[in-house]
Order: sequence, then structure tokens, then C-alpha cells
Amino acid sequence: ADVKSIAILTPEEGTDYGWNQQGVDAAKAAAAATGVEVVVAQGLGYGDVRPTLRELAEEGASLLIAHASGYNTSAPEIANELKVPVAIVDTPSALKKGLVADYTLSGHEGAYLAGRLAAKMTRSKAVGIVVSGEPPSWNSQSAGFAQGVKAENPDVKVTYAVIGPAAYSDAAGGKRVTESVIASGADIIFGQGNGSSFGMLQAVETTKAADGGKVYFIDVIGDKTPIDKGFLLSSVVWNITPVYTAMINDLKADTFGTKSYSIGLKDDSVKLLKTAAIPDNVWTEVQALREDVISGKIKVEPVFEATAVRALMTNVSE
Amino acid sequence: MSAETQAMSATALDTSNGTPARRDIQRRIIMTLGPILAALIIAGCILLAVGVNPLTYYGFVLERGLLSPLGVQQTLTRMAPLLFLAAGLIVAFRAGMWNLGGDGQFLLGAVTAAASGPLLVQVLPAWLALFCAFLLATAIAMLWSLVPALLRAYQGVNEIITTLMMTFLGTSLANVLVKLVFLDPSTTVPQTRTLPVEDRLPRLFDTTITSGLLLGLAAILIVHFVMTRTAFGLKLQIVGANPRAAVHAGLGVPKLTIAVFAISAGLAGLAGAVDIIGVQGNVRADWNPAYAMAVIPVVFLARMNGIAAIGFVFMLSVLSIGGESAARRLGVPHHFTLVLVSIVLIMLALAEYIDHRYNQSRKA
Amino acid sequence: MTGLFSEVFLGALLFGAVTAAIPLLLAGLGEQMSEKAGVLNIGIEGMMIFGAYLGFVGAFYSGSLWLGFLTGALGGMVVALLMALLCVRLGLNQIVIGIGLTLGLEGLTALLHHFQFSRSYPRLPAADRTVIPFLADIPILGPALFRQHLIVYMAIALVFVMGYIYRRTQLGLNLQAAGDKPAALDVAGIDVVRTRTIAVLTTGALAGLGGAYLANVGAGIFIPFITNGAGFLGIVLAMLARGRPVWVLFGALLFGVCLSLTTAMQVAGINIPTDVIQMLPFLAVMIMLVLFGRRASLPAALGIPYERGAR
Amino acid sequence: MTNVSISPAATPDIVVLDRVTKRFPGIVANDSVDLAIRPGEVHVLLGENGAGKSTLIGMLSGLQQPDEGRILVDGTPTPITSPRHALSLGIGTVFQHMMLVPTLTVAENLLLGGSWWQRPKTEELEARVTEISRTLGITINLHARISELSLGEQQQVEILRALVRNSRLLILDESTSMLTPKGIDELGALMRRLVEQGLAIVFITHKLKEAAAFGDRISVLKLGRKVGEIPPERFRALGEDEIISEIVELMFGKRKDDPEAEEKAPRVLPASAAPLLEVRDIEVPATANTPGLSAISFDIRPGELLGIAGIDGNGQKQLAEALAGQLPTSGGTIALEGKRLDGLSVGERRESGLRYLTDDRLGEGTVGSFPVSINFFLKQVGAAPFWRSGIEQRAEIDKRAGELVREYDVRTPSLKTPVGRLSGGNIQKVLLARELAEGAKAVIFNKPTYGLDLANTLATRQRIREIAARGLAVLLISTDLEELLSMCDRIAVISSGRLVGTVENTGDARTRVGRLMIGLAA
Ligand SMILES: Nc1ncnc2c1ncn2[C@@H]1O[C@H](COP(=O)(O)OP(=O)(O)OP(=O)(O)O)[C@@H](O)[C@H]1O
Ligand SMILES: Nc1ncnc2c1ncn2[C@@H]1O[C@H](COP(=O)(O)OP(=O)(O)OP(=O)(O)O)[C@@H](O)[C@H]1O
Ligand SMILES: [Mg+2]
Ligand SMILES: [Mg+2]
Repeated sequence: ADVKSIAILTPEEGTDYGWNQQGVDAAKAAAAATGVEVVVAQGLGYGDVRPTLRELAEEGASLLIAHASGYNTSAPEIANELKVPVAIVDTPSALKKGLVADYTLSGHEGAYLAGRLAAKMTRSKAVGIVVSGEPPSWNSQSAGFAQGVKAENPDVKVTYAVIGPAAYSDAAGGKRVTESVIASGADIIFGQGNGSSFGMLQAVETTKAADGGKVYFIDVIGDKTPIDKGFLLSSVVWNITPVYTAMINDLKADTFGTKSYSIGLKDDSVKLLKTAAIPDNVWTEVQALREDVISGKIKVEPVFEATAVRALMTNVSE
Repeated sequence: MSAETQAMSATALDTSNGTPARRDIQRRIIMTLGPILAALIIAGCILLAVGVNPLTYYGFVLERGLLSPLGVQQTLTRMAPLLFLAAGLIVAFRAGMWNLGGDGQFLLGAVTAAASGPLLVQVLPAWLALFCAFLLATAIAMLWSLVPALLRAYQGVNEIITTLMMTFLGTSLANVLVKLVFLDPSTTVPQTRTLPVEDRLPRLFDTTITSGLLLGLAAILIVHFVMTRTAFGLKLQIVGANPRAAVHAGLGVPKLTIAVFAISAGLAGLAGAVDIIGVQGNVRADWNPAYAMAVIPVVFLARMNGIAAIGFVFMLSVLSIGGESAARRLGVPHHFTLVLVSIVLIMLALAEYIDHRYNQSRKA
Repeated sequence: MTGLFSEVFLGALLFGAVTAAIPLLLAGLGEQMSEKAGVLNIGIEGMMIFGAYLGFVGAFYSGSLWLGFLTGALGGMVVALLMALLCVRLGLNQIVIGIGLTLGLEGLTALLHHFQFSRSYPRLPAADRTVIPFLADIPILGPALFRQHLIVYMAIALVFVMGYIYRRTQLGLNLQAAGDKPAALDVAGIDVVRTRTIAVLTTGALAGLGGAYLANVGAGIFIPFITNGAGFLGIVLAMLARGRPVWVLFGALLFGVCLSLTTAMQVAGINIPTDVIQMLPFLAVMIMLVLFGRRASLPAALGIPYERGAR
Repeated sequence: MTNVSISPAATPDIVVLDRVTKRFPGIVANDSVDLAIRPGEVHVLLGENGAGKSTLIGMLSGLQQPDEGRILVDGTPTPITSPRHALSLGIGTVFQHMMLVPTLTVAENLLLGGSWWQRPKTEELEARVTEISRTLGITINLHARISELSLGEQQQVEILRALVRNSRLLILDESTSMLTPKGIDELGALMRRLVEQGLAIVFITHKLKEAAAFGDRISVLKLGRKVGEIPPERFRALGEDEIISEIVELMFGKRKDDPEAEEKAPRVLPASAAPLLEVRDIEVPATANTPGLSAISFDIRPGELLGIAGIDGNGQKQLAEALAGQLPTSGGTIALEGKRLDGLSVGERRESGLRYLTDDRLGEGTVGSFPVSINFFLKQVGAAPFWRSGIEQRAEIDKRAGELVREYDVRTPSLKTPVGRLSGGNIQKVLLARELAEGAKAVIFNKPTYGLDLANTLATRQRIREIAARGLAVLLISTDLEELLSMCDRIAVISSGRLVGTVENTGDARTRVGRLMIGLAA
């Protein structure tokens, strides 16, 4: 089919060095690569996006990318109603030829590597995970990270803390909880959150580890290097461009909606960010692990349920 | 008595129900449009300050919210839950009780409807299933309002704090219910089961307008009718306008208080249900559109008149649908809509004050 | 339990509880002053968010946290001035104007943040802590309570200052009279409108300071909607405290401790659903309301505009 | 009581009111009033309820500004713009309605008014209070909370407050209404000592004995106009009884142009008729601000008009509300036509035929923002034929309301006019129409002509007579003695919540009721 323009819808502004920004940037890159127009509708919130979906469809978008798990009920409905192809996240069961495609983005493999990296680098033998909520895509990374840590060194403690329900904008909560986790001994924080992740970063930057040294931060999805002050150890960076490019190509080839797209270590759509803070020998070891994951020598199963995630953490009463 | 003094009811509840004099209507229109214009100018200055042409912005708002066929359908669809909420608030405010807990009641109604709807449609005829879901949502929201109602009726505890707290609590509870109790097992996304599109409230004709709009209109018209034309409504209004007169006239104020909370919360619960059963199909974790907070000022501006509230809810919907679109097209965050609504509100309140003062000086 | 529950960790939890409590404390103290004077200040959330924004702007551009606190307080006062004009002087409905101001300022600060900071997300350096000699060495309590930023001690001292003002000063008498019997204050020769205006402006300053603390010390960054209902919690705390500043402190600390408790449970690996734990603080407040919310705890003239000689 | 004040002619007036007029919507509260207030003199202001005394005080204390006329302070025209200004001019007022903050202590109340940045000067205050107390013989616990004090003690606090402020002019608006006889005597002695120290005092009271005992000069207000003055020279020349009779003449004196003054046609009641309304031993506990009722008992026969006389605030309102069911009683019985009413709700009592016409027309009698038509039926909401199945029958309501408007001559622009916009007299007609409509058997009137002008007053009284003539039992509560004398068959006098005596309205009833009212035996 003829693809003239695509549209991407994100819940928050595409300036968050995270989920929204990666989506918007990827849509722009994929559009540029395939020579189509792109319309960006950002900051739509977590409410009802049907009006915007309809409006974009009316404006002639050939593909609507609904880049939030909260949009995966409304977008397929609009696809059926207006016969316009949509792409949604986290819902592989919703595939429909020509209309609905799914891309389930799970960085669990990358998070696993991040866990290995953290376990290698922690001085205190304790790391922490701080999240501002428990959506499936974050759960799988929390789990992947914990699995990586345990695989590298079962003696490293992993603590886990959720800031609070709907605490996406609770930067103060992010900082407070992260400080507590650092105080519990962690010197590496694996943080996931939108606005609140800046609070976590702030905590890492302003709190000393138990040994008086630096606490490092491992980010997810985006690349916060431009705003880093030397505390960013790494990030599980997602590159969604290949996914969107494939979608556009499938749309052109009339094979849209026949498969789920995903990201992984193999094509570097999930990769660990190399920063100056990672010693070269450690990085080499991690790269070797990456090969093992790709080759299937190491299997990392995604875990999506919050309860299962929490079960993976170090239980202090043991 | 001259026509000028007649119009002074600007501040009082307009219960005279009569056909107001033409001059009166004219004045009302001027006193409504004037402040809105002033608000648009002030908000326009903010837009200018951030480098956006206000005329383009307002143009887009109007075009999407009001003039484009698809846009206006969205506007009308958005009105449905807002109308229910407005209806509930009218009952409470007219009876002199500040129910600020609408958002908690709304969410619990929504979750109840989302939990029961998809299950009920499997065993009952669709219409009956939806009806039962509506009933359940109403009942749960009513139950939720019982704590503030009893505290206010028998202990005299200020309902502002209790309803505020119950809204915090209700929001959390709704979340817990979605994530732990009514979770859809077939998806990893924390949300309730989804009511299939074909089982939802039918759409009107060939449009995308939900028939929830008609229910909402019916609700607010019924509330308007009940409040202005029935014995029950009159009793509530007496309690609201002059509680001592209510005692003097022998009305059972505590029971009426509980009734008011139940109706108000029930309508808020219905608002949640109609949004779920009409449009959304399910409730996702952490979903809270916070409609009730936005509707409170609107109801006040409409002077708690159901008919006028329809107009103001329409205006709010136009601003919200059109504002989202204009913001997207101009690269302004859609939060600007909040700013616009707030300035409009303050201007209208000021205009009312000026009008009132002017009348008083005329009278003296 | 061993391991994780080290002194350092417990200290940090308590430290976090105090940090979370300070904005609530300031908001609650502010609201308490308005309520004492007979004004139900629903706009406090708007005052906080604007204080948070301006406080951050001030601290970021000047590099001085103290200047940030000053601009934050001023920001809150600007909103309070509007509230005082509309609700105290003109007698417009306090609830409606309060909600209106809150909505508008949430939107406005989000807007300003978008154009100003949404690319750079500037963060402030760590706030200096003032270590109180000897006390700071007490296990657990020391690091939590006596190694805080100076403003924390000031906020806590403010509780006693407020108590002193209410009980021992002319202003305190005036405020209480303005809320309980404005006509009596008027015939005693004190302008009720002016007294209430002072109260509302003070509320604005305290709420703004609370917002600034939240952004500058609590988070080290401003992001939209950062106050997250703290102002509304302040209203509830003030109403529950029945005019006594110390109770606002207890309430705020209780709330902070509840928050830290949820973190502690999670870090301890206790597998209770987070969302259930998170209801704890609200539930605690609601139970207090049911138990202690009786009538007569609010000033007689709360929410009623004063007009001289009106019968 | 000796009268040794300095010769008034020698001292200049502190405050002079010069043709002062004050209007409120619908009423001229003060009509061109002249008044001179001198140091060393207790100037007594007398007048019926609503005569305009408090309004006059309001203007002196800066709460209100005159519409016409001027106020001279020390001979210079001085607009008194605010209470603060009045205080700075040395005018201290004890208002009719308690003006203390109940949640503060005595000391705190006395300190109220200092600059806000200052610390309360407690020590200074204590010294002042000790000094004043010593010279004046007041004892008051400075640290007691106002809400814990009796009303009499609160009055003393207010007086103390005016004195602490170094007032040159002390105004006491009905300060004795809540005092015990002993307290009243003490206040009188206090006033005497104060004027001896050179203060000027304006003293408002309803008790003529007090006026005669404590005053140096008396001015009488009536319907906003000053109708007479007894200067000190004359005052000293007369004995107490003569003064009282002169005041009575000024206040209640026979009005030649007043048709009311006609002798009441003696009515013949069937002596054997059984009582229609029987009230036995009604008890109501007192609260912080209101007196209670103790052992109130009376009977009213069909067609009989029983009056309740007394100074305002002695339990009249509590009595009416207890009968109507608005105020819970702690004992006693009420029976109408032999049917027990106590225990029934307000609505049920009304159903049974007991009607209550409140004195608080706007506060509880009507909903001011509602139209006239609805206000007629405020106590019948939901009843047929005006509501059917709960739905308002506008045609029925308007039809009946129209009839009532005509029948009761309610002057309203339309049935839809909010009732609050009508004049007081017309609002009263709406209430009358409402209470006297179908099914009334016994009616309680609480100050039915309060605030009404002459024509409306006469019309209302006529209505009341008519319904009594129809065989209803009527309880007429009024503070207007003239009204009771002209209408009632018997008059009971209420004082401090109990009935102190009942007088048949014949011959010398005026004197006997008057004596009961001022605390003497009939
Ligand atoms: N607040 C008001 N708004 C509009 N009209 C009013 C208002 N107050 C009074 N009026 C009108 O002004 C006119 C005069 O009212 P006023 O109260 O002076 O009557 P009045 O002479 O005292 O009569 P009455 O003897 O019945 O008390 C009436 O027609 C009344 O309806
Ligand atoms: N603020 C006001 N607004 C409207 N009417 C008023 C106001 N103040 C007084 N009036 C009216 O003015 C008249 C005079 O009232 P005022 O209080 O001066 O009487 P008074 O002589 O002190 O009576 P009392 O003996 O009952 O105290 C009354 O009819 C009253 O209703
Ligand atoms: Mg008076
Ligand atoms: Mg009148």
C-alpha cells in the first residue's frame, strides 16, 4: 500500500530522555529512512486518546503508532472503526492483518546485562532497583536486572522499591526512596520512572555510598548522557527505529499486522550504553555475555507480573 | 420596582423559573461573553509570551472543538461523563453541601462497571447487563459516600475534608481493585477485562457520538427538573438556601443530607460507568482523568442551573477537545487548557461580583 | 531481622520521613493560619506549585538555595494576593476560586517548565546540611534529625513560633478573633479584612516555601505537577490539628513515617502489593477524621466573608 | 442615690448628634435625631424594640455612617469612619449583642485591638484592671475563657474593656438585660462612680425603673424619631414614680390619632369551654447564649387570646420553639384538643393544627431567594393539591398563591419575585397567610408586628383578632405592651424563662403587667 505519513502518539512530551523521547525520535528516524511524513502528537496524557486518534486518521495518517500501553484498548478500536492501521504495545494477541500490529518492547535482555555489569562493579555487594510504578515493560527489566545480578554473583543483595501508585511526577518521592535504598547499602541504582527518574538521578548525584564513594545510576530506555554529571554508569537503551521501519515496510508490502515486532540485543535495538565509568575489561566481559545471550547460551525469560518480580529480590529475613 | 432591581438575582439562585425579561437575558449574555473575551485576551498574552500566535491557537480550538464534524462529535462524546458529574454536583451544591470527592466516586463507579460489565454481558441480554452494571456502579459510589454523609449529618464534620480524603483513598482503592482483584488475566497490562465494542452503549446514528450523551443530558435534565419542579428537590433547595428555614418547616435535615450525598455520589459513579460502558471499555491501572475537579467551577459558573450547566460543559468540552488539538498542532503543551479554563472562571466570577455591586448601588 | 536494617538505613528512612513531612508541615501551618482567620484556603495547592516553580527558578539561576526559598515564598504570596483580593476583599466563593487558582497554576507551571527546562532538566546541587554537634551523633535519630538542611530546623522552629504567635502575640489574638467572631475584632478597632489578608498572604508564603523546599531540597529539580496533592493534604492536616501547630507537625511526621514505612517494607522484601501499602497514609488520616472530626473544631466564621454592619 | 454631678451647663458636650438620619432598605431607623452627650451625666436612651437606639449607637461607634446630618465631637464636625476611629476619639461601646470572642480569655479579649506586631501588654493590662477594679469594685478573673462566663460576667468584661481603653464616653446598649437585680444595682453604682470621675455615659435600657434610678437625663426614641427629653433639672425635681409615669406617657402614651388606643371591646368567652391548648410544666435547659425555660404552664380556651409579655430575650423564643417542636424539651406536656403533641415532630404538630408564626422572618420564616408563591407553601412541600406524586403543580400553586396574595393584600410585583425583596410588612403577610391557611387550631404568634409600620400593624392585629373570633386558640408573644393590652384576654409575663404572673386584661392591667415586667409584684 501507499504510505504517505505516519503519526505517533505519546502520553508525555518527547523530551524525557526516556520512553516518549525514544518513541518520537524513532518515529522521526524511521520516517526519514523510508521517506514518509511524520506527525507527532505528544503529551496526550493517560486518558482517552480516541479523539486524537480519529483526528490524526482524518488528517490522513497511514499508520498510527499508539506508543503507550494505556492506548492498547482504544487504538485497535479506532483501527477497526476507521480502517486505518495502528501499532500498539504489549498486546501480542491483538494482531489483525492490515490493521493492528503489536510491538512488545522488553529490554529484559539488556537489563540482564546491566545486572551482570552492576554485580561486577558494586563495591558494597548491594544494588537497588527503584521504580515509580509497575507496568509490565518495567517489570520485565527489573526482573532481568535482578536475574543478571544473581547470575553474576549470588551474594550481591538486590533491593527493590516502588515510589508509589501514579507517582510518575513524584520527583521528590523518587529522590527520597532512592536515598533510602542507597542507605540500605546499595551503591548502584537501577532506576525506572518518568518525571520521578530525575529525582532518582538527583539522589544518586547528591548521596554518597556507604564507603564514601560515588553511587552510580543505570538508566533505562533513553540516553541521559547529555544531562549527565558523571554518575551515569550505563543505560539499557532501546532503539525503536528498526521496529518502526519494519512496520512501514510491512505496510508498504501489505504484510502489516501479521507479526509482532520486538527489540533485542541481536540487532542492537536493545543495547547497553558504554560510558567512561565502565572499565574496559568489565565492558569486554559484558560484551562476551551479550554474545552468549544472543547465541542462546544464556536464556533470559521475561517476567511481567509485579508479584513475580518482587519474589526475585533479596529477602532480608533469610 | 424597576427592571434593574429585578435583574439583581444574578447572585441568588435563580429559582424563579419564569421567562426572564429580554433585557435580563441580554445582560446575562453580556455578563457571560464579556468575561470570556477578557479571559481569552489574558490567556492570549500568555501564548504570545511563549511565542505562539493566540489567534492561530483559538482558531484551531474552534475549528477542532466546534466546527469540524468529527471534532464536534468528539466534543459531544466527551460531554457524557461530565454531564453526569455536573448533575451530581448540582444536587450537592444546591443543597449546600460541598462534595469535593467526585473523582473518587467516579473512579469507583468506573471500576465497578468495568469489572461487572464484561462478565454480565456473557450471561444476560446486553441491555440488561449494562443496566445492571450501571446500577452496581451507582450503588458502590453511593456506599462510598456514606462515610462523609454520616459524619456530616450526625457529627457535623465538615464534608470538605472528608470528601477530599475519601477521594485520595478512593483513587488508591480503585487502583488496588484494578491491579489485584479485577485484573484481566489475558494481558500483561494491568487493566480490567474489556467490554467488547459491540456490547458498549450504541453510538448515535452514523456518528462516533456515544449514546451516553443522551443519558447524560437526560440525567442533568432530570436533576434540573427534580431540583426545580418537585417536592423533593424543593426540600433539598430549602436545606441549601436556608438550613434554619428547613428546620422551621419541619424537614428532616440529617436524612436529606444523606440523600443528597447518595444522589450526588451515585451520579458521579454513573459518570464513571457511562465513560467505561460508553467509551473506554475497561479501566487501566493509574487511570484518573480528574473530571470532577474541573467540573466544580463549571457548575458554579452555571449558577447550579442544569440547563446553563449543559452550555458550560459544552464549552469545557470544546476547550478540552479543541485545546488538545491546537496544542498538538502548535507545539504548546495541552496543559495550557487548564490555564485557559482557570482564567475564564476567575473572570466570570469577577464579572458576577461587579454586576452584583452595580445593582446594589443602583438600588441604594 | 538483620542486614538491611542497619543504623544507616533506619536513619535514612527517618531522614526521608522528615524530608517528606516538611512540605506538608509548611502547607499545613499555612493553611492553619488562613483557617484560624476564617478563610478556607483551597487554593493552597496552586500556591505550592507556583512556589515550587519560582523557588526552583530562583535557586537555579542564582545558585543560592536561600534565594530560591525567598522566590518560592514570594511566588506563593503572589497567588495568595489574588486569593485575598478575590475572596477576602471582594468576598467571592473561596472554594471555587481556590480550585480555579490551583488548576490554572498547575497548567501554567507545566507550560513554563516545558519551554524552559524540558530539554535540560537542570538539577540543583545537594543541599548543605547543618550538623548539630553532639545530637547528630545519636544513633539513627542523629543522622535523621540533626543533619538536615537549616531550613528544616527553621520549619520545625516555625511550629513553635506559630504556637507562640497564636498564644502570646497580638497578631495571634487578632487572627483567632477574625475566625471566631470577626465582628468583635472589628469593634475592637482592627480591620478584619486586613487581618485576613495578612493571614492569607502568610499562607501563601508558607505554602510557597513548602513548594520550594519540595522542589529544591526534596527533589532537587522541578517537574510539572510535582506537588501531587500535598496542598490538599495540608488542608486536611490543618483541619485535623484544630488550630494547634504542634498537631500539624505530628500529622505531617506521621504521614512521612507512613511513606517511609512503605519503602522499608519493600526494601525488606516483604511481598505485599505496593498499592495496598500505599493506602496506609490516607487510611490513617481518614481514621483520625472519623475519630476526632467532631464539630466545633473549626472556627465559627470559617468560609464566610466579613462585611461590616451586615445583619 | 444622690446626684452630685457637676453642673451640666459648665461642661461642654463631648458628642453632639445634629439632625442625624439613617435609612435601611425599607425603614428609616433614625429620623433627624438631635442628641447632646455631656461628661458627668448618665444619658438614658429609651424606646421600643426597633425604635432606632442601636442604630444611633452604631453611628457613634463607627460601624455605620449617617445618611444625613452630622456628628460633632468636642464641637467639631467629625465623621466617625471606623470602630478604630471611634475608639481613638474616646468612645467606648458595650454592644447589645455580645462582642467578645468566646474562645479567648478575658485578658485576651481586653487586649484585642493592639497593633499586631506588638506583644500583648499583659502586665500593663493587669495593672490597669487592678486599678479599675479597685476604684469600681468589679472582680473578674482575667484568665477565664469567655465561653465559661455567665452572660452577666460577659457584660462586665465588655464594660471593663471600654474602661481599659480610657473611654471618655461609655455607651451601654441594654447592658442590664442579662443581669441579676443585684448585678443591675452594682452596674448602677458603677455608672455613678464613673460619671463622678467625669465620664459621659449613654445608657440604653427597657426597664423604666433603671432609667429613673440611674439616669441624669432621658431621651425617648419612637419609630426612629426623638419624641421627648427629660433634662437633669426636671429629673431631679421629680420623684421616681413621677419620672416613670412621665416616661410611660412619652413612650406608650395615649395616641390621640391612634385608632389602636380605642378601648378594647370586651369579648365574651364561653366560660365553660374546655381548654384547646394545654401546656404543662415545659422545661428547656439553658445554653451558653440562651435562657432555658422552667415550669411553664398555661391553658388557652377556644377563641381566647393569651398574651406573653416580657423583655426580649427572657425565653419567649424558646417557649415558641418548644411548643412548635423546633427545640427539644426536657420535660412537660403539650396537648391540643386533648391530643398530646410533645414527642411529635415539627411537621406532625403542624398537621395536628398547631401553627407557629416566627419572629425571624428572613432568618427562618422564609427562604429569601425563593419566589413569593413557593414561600406560601414552605411548610406543605409535597402536599396535595400543590404537589401531586411529588411533582409541583405550578398552576395550583399559582392559583392559590394568587388568592392568598389578594386575600392578605400582599404587595408584590409578581408571584415570582423573591420574597426577600418584599418589604417587612409584606413578608409578614406571606407568613400570616401560610400559618392561618386550612386546618389551624392554635396559633403561636411571636412578635407579629415587630418592625411593621402602623397600617400593617393594624391589619395584622385585625387578622389575629379575627382568627380568635373563629374559635382558635391564640398565643401572642410580644414585647409591645400596648399591643398585648389592646388584644389579649389574659396576659402572662415571662422573666428569666419562667412565667412570673398572669393578669386578666381588665381595668388596671397596664399597671399590673408593667409592675410584673419590671420585677415587682402585680
Ligand atoms: N433588596 C431589595 N431589592 C429590591 N427591591 C426592594 C428591596 N428592598 C425593598 N425593595 C422594594 O422597595 C419597596 C419599599 O420597600 P420597604 O421595605 O421600604 O417597604 P416599607 O415601606 O417598609 O413597607 P412595609 O410597611 O410593608 O414594611 C418595596 O416595593 C420593596 O419590594
Ligand atoms: N443593618 C441593618 N440593615 C437593615 N435594617 C436594619 C439594620 N440595622 C437596623 N435595622 C433596622 O432598623 C430599625 C432600628 O433598629 P435598631 O436596632 O436601631 O433598634 P433598637 O431601638 O436598638 O431596638 P431594640 O430595642 O430591639 O434593640 C429596625 O427596624 C431594624 O430592623
Ligand atoms: Mg437595640
Ligand atoms: Mg418595612
